[in-house]
Amino acid sequence: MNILINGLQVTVIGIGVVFLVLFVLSLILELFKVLFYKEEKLKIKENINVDQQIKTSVSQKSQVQEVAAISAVMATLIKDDECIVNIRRVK
Amino acid sequence: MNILINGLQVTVIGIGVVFLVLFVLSLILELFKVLFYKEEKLKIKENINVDQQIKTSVSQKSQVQEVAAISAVMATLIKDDECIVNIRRVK
Amino acid sequence: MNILINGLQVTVIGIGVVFLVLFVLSLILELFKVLFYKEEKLKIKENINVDQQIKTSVSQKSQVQEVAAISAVMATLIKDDECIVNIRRVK
Amino acid sequence: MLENIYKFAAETGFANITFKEGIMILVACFLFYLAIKKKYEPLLLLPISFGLLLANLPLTGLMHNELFAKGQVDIIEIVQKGGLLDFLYLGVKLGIYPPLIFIGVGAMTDFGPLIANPKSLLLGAASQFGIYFTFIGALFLGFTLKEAGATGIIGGADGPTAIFLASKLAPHLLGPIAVAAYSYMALVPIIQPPIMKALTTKEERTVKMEQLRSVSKLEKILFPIVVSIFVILLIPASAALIGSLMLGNLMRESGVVDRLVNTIQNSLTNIVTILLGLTVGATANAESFLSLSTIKIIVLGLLAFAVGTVAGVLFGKLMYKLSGGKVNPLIGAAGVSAVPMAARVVQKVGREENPNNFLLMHAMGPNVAGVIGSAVAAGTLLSLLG
Amino acid sequence: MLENIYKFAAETGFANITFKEGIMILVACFLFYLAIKKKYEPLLLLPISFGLLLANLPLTGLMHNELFAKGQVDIIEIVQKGGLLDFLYLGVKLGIYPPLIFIGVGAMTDFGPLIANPKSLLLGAASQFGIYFTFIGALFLGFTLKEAGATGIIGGADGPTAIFLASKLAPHLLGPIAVAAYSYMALVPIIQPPIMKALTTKEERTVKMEQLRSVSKLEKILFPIVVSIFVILLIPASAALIGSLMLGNLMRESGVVDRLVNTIQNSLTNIVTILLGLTVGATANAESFLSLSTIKIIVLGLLAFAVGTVAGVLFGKLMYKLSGGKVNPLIGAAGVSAVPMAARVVQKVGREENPNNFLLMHAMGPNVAGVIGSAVAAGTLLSLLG
Amino acid sequence: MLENIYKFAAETGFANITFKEGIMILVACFLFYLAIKKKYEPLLLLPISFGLLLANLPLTGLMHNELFAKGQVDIIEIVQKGGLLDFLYLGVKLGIYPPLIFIGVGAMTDFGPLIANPKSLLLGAASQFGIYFTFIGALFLGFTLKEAGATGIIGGADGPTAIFLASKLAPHLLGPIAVAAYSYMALVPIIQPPIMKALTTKEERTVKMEQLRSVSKLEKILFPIVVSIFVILLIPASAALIGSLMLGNLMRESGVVDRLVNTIQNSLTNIVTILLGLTVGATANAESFLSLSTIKIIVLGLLAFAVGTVAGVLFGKLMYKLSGGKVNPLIGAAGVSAVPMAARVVQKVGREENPNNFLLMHAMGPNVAGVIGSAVAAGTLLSLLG
Ligand code: NA
Ligand code: NA
Ligand code: NA
Repeated sequence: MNILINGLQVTVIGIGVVFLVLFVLSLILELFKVLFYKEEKLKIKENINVDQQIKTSVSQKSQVQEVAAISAVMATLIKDDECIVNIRRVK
Repeated sequence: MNILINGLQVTVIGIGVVFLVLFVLSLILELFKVLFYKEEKLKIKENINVDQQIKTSVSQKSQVQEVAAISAVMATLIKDDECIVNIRRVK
Repeated sequence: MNILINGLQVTVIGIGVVFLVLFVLSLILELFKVLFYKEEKLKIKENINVDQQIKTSVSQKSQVQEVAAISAVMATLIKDDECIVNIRRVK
Repeated sequence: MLENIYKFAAETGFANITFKEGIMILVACFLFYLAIKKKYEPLLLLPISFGLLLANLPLTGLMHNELFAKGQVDIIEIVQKGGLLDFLYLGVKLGIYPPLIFIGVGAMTDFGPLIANPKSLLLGAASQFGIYFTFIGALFLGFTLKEAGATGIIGGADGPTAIFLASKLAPHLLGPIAVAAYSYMALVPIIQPPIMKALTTKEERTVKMEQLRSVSKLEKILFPIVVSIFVILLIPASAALIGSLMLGNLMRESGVVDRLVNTIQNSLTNIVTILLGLTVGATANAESFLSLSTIKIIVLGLLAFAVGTVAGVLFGKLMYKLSGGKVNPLIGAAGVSAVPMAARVVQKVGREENPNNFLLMHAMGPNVAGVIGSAVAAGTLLSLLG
Repeated sequence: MLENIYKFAAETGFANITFKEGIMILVACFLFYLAIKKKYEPLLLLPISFGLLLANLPLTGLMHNELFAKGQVDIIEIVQKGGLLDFLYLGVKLGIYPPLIFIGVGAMTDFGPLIANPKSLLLGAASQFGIYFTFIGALFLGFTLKEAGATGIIGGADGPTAIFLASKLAPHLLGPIAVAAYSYMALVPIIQPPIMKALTTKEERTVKMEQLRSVSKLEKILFPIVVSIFVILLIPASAALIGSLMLGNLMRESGVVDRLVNTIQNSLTNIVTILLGLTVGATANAESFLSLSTIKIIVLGLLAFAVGTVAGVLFGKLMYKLSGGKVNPLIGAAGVSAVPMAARVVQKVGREENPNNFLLMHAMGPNVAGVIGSAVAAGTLLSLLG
Repeated sequence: MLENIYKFAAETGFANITFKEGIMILVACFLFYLAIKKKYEPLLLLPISFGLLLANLPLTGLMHNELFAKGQVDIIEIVQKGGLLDFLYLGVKLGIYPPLIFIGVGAMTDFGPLIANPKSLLLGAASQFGIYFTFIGALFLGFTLKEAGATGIIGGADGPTAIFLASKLAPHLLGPIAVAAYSYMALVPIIQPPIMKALTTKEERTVKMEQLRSVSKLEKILFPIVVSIFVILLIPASAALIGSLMLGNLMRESGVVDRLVNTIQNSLTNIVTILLGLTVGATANAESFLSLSTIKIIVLGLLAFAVGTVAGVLFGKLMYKLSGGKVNPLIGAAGVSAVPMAARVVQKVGREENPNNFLLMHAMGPNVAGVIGSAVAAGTLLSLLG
C-alpha cells in the first residue's frame, strides 16, 4: 500500500511540474508575441511565411508527410485565389 | 611434433566446417529458388534485371569496375539486338 | 624571481626552436624548388594554375573569402587582357 | 581427433540453444517483419531486432547483460570480459546516445508552430497524463516504483526519452520498453483515430482554426535558450535531454553553423541511431524478455498511448469551450508527441470531416510541445525515483 | 641556460633514434610509394603507413605497444599512461573497428549473384584452403598455433577479417599481417592470372556461362537473416564478423532505412577506416617489424594467396567436369574474395580468350562467397585457438 | 505530501543557484550574441557557449570538473560518478579531439603557396613571438609557468592548438583560454589593420609581389611527409598536432583517398567540433571563470595577438629591406595564422592602398606557416613545461 501512496505522490508532483513548466513556457511565449511580433506585416507575406514554416517543419520526415503538407499549402493557396504555384521537391 | 598434429586437427576441422557451412547455405539457397523463384517472367524483364544487378553490384567500388560492368551490359544488350542505350554515370 | 629566469630560458629556447624548425623547413623547400621545379612552363599555364591554387586554398572557408579570391583572380585575368570569364560557384 | 570434433560440436550454438532462445529468434523474425514489411519505425526497430537476434544466439560472447547488472558500471570488468555489444552498450548505459540523438531531434524540429500558438503547450502537458496513469497501473500490476516509472514513460511517445529513462531506472526492462515504445509510435494511426472520434462531436471536429501568426528568427533563436535555462533550473535532472534538444535547435535556428547542423541531422544522428538500436535490442535476452513483465509492459504501453490521447483530446475540448469554439479539439491528440505521426493523424481525421480543413500546422504545436513535455516528465521521474 | 639547451637537444628524436627506427621510416616511405604512386589499396595502406611512421619516430608518446602486451586490457593504465594512438587503438584491441567496417561492407555488397547461383558458395569454400595451407606452413616455420592462425588468415584476402583475427590471436604480428594482406590484395591482378592460365585449358577458359536468374527482393532480405542465424548457431565465434556483415546487408536490402545505409557506406566506414589503418600501422614498431617473423609472413602471405587461387581454380575445374562444361573454371579464382578485384581479374582473363565473354557477374558469386568463407574460417580458428 | 513538494522545490536549480552562476548564465547569453549576431567563429563559439551555459545551471550532474582535478585521469571514478559532459570531455582531457580536428585542418589546407615561397616560413616563425611575449607577461602577472604557457599559446591564433596545450598544462583555465582564442581570432579584422598601418609606410604597403611559381603534385605530397619526419624528430612532443595535420594534408594531396578526405572535411571534423566546443565550454564553471585569472587572460590574449602581428610585420619590413623591396611587409601580419582571416585582412589592407594589388596568395604562405609555427611552439612548451 505504501508503494501506491508513494506512487500517487510522484504522480501529483509529476503532473504538477509538467503543467507548471509548460504553462510558464506558454506565458513566456505570450510575452514573446508582445515583445517581438508586429501585426502590420502584409497578408501575402504571411502566406509565404506559412508556406515556409510548413516546409521546414516537415523537413524532418519522409515523403508521406511532405505530400500532406504540400497539399495543405496548395489548398490554402487555391482558397486564397492565388494561382500559378510552381511545385518542386523540397530537397 | 605435437604442435603439428594439433595444427592438422585444426586444419581438418577448419576446412570441414567451412565446407559444411557453405554447402548447407548453398542448399538453403537452392530451397530459396524453389520457394521464391518463378520462371514465367519475360526475357526482357530479366535483362533489365541483370542490368540492375550489375549496377548495384558495382556501387561498391571505383570507376574502373564500373567501366567493366557497363561494357559487359552493353555487350549483352548489343548481342540481344536491342539498341539505343542511354548511358549515364551511375552516381 | 626564479620563475622569471626559468620563463626567460623557456622563451629563448622556444623562439630558438621555432626559428630553427621553420628555417630548416624553408631550406628544404628551397631544395624542393631545385629538385622538382622546371621554369619552362608557359605563362598562361601558370595563370591557370594560380587560379587553381586560389580555388583549392579557399575551399576551407565561407563565401566571404571566396568573393575575395574570385575578385582577385578576375582582376588578374582582366589585367592580363583575357576576357570572357565564366564564373560559377565553386561547389 | 574425433574427440576434438565432438568438442567443437558441443560448443556450437545448435548444441546449446535453449527453448526460450529459439522463441526469441522467432520474436526477432517477427520484429523484422514489422520493421521491413509493415515499416514500423524501421530506423530504430530494424537495428533493435537485429540486436535482439544476436543477443539470443548462444555462446557468441557479444553481450553480457550480467556485466551491467550491478549498481555501478564496472569499467574494468567490462573491458576485460566484454564483447562487441557490451562496449557499444556503454553509450546507452552511460546515457550518451539518447542525448546525442536529441541534439539531432532538436536540429530537425521547427518550434515555430508552438511559438505562434503558445497554448499548444498545455495540450502537450495534458497528454503526459498517459505517463502517470500507466505509472500507477504498473504499480498495481506489481512493478516497483522504478520499473513503473520506466514503463510509464512509454506514454511519452518519444523513443530516446523512453530509452534514456528506462536505462537509468530499470535497465532490465529496456528491451521490451523500447520495442513497445517504437511499435506503438508506429501504430499511432491505428490507435488514435477511434479515440479521437469517440470523444468529439462532428461539430468540434470541423472547427477551422485561425491561421498561425508568423514567427521571427529572433523568437526562434531565443526559444531554445529560454527553454533551456528555465526548464533546467526547475528540473535539473532533465538537463541531458532538454539541454541536448535545445542545443540542436539553437544551432538550427542560429543560421550560422549550417555545416554542423547538416552533419548532426545526418551522419551523427544516423550513426548513433544504429548503435543505440543494436545495443538496446541486445539487452533483450530470453530470460528477461520472455516473462510476465514483458506482457504487462505491452499492455501498459498501449494503455499509455490511449490515455495520453484521451487526455489530450479532453483538454482540447476544454480549450474548445473556453475559446468559444476556436480550437479544434482534435489537435489535442497530437500532444502525445510521436512526431510527426500524431500531427499527421490529426490532419487526416480533420480532413475526413471537412476536406478543406488543414490542421497539420496547428497540430505541430502540441506535437512538439509533447516532446518537451515528456522530457520534463522523464526528468521529474528521474529526480523523484532515480 | 646552456644546460637546458643541452637537455632539450638530448630529448629530441634526432638524439634518440635507433638504426632500426631509421629503417622503419624508410619502410613507411616505401609504403607511401605503394599506396600513392602504385595505388595499392590506398584507403587502408595510406593510414597504415602513416601510423607506422608515427610509431617509429622516437619519444613521441603516441603509442605504447607494451601497454597492450598483457593478456588482458588494463584500461586504468592505458588511460593514465597512454597517448593518442593508444586510445584510438582500443577500437582494434577490443574488436570494435573491424565489425563496424563489416557493417559497411555488408551495406555495400550485393549477394544477388550468389543467391542466383548457390554453387558459387562451394568455390568460396574451396579458396579458403589457402588459409589452412599457410597455417600448416607457418607451423613448419616455427610459429606458434596462434601466430600461425593469424598468418594463415591472410589467405582470406579480406582486410577487416585478417585484422580482427590477428588482433585476437597474435597482436604482436598485426602490423606485418595487415600490410601483407592489403598489399597482396592489391597485387591480385599480378598474382592470379599466371596461376589461372597454368591450371586451365583454353577450352575451359572460353566457356560461356548461362545468364543468372533474377533474384527477388524477398530472397535478398531473407538471405542475411538466414545466414546470420545458421552460421552463428554453428560457429558462435564468428558472430561479430558474420553478424555485422549481415546487419549491414539486411539494412541495405530492406529498403526501409536508406538514410542509415547511406551514412554507413560513407561517414561511418570512412571514419573507422582511418582510425583502423592508423592504429594498425602504429603497432608496427621497429623491434617487432624488423624481424624474421615479418619476412616469414610476407612469404607465407604470398603462398596463401597463390594456394587459395589454385584451390579455387581446381575446384572450378571439378565443377566444369561435373556440370558437363557449363561452369567456367576461371570463376573459382574469385573465391579468395579480395572483392571486387578478384572478380575483375576473372573478367579480364576470360575476355583475353574471348572478347565476348562476360564473366564478371558469374565471378561475383564466388567472390562474395569468399567473404563469408573467410569470416567462417576466422571464427573457426578463433574458436579452436583463441 | 507537502513535505515531498517542499523537498522537490528545494532540489530545483532556482533554490540552489548562486550569484556567480547567475552571472555565468549572462556570460553565456553574451557569448550567444557574439556567436550568432556578431558571427564570431560560431562553429566553435556557439557550442562553447552552450557548454558554458549547461555547466552553470546548478545540480544537473552533467559536468564534474573536480573529477578531472587530480593529476591523472581516474577512469573508474569518472565512469561511476560522471555525467554526460564528463564522458564527452574525456576526448579533450585525453588529447583526442584536437588532433582529430587537426586531421581535418590538414585535409582542408593547401600548403602550395608556402611551398612556392619558402621564406614565408620565417614570417610564420616571427609571429610566434606573441606567444612568448605573452608567456613572460603572464609570469609577471603571477601565473605559474604552466598557466603562463597555456595563456601564451592564445598568441598562436589557432584554436585546436590552444585547446590541446591548455588542456595539458592548465586545464582549469581551458574555458577562458578557448573563449579568448576564438574571440580574438574573430576580431583579427579589427585588431590587425591599425597595427599594420602604424608600422608600415605607404610605399611598403603598395609593393606588388612577384607571382608565385606553380607547385607540382609531387612537392605537395612530399611536403607533409618531410615536415612530419623532421619536425617530430626535433620536437617529439609536437607529434600529436604536427602528425595529425600532416596526415590530413597527405591524404588530401595524395589524391588516392578522396572518399576519406571528404568524410574528414565534413562529418568527422563537424562531429568533433561540436563535442570539443561543448565540453571545453563546460569546463568554465563559475568559480574558476569569474576570477581575476580570466581578466588577465583576456588582456594577455589581446596582447598576444597584437604582439604577434607587430613581430610579423616588423619581420616583413626586414625582408622588405633585404629583398630590395620585393616583399610587401603587410604579409607578415598573416603569420599569426588565424587561417584564413589574417590573410584576408592583408589582402584588404593592401587593396586600400592600391586596388590592383592582390596579396591574398602571398599572405596564405605566412598564414599556413603560422599554423605549423604555433604547433611547433606548443610542442616545445609542452616538452619544457609539461
Ligand atoms: Na511526449
Ligand atoms: Na575470403
Ligand atoms: Na599560429
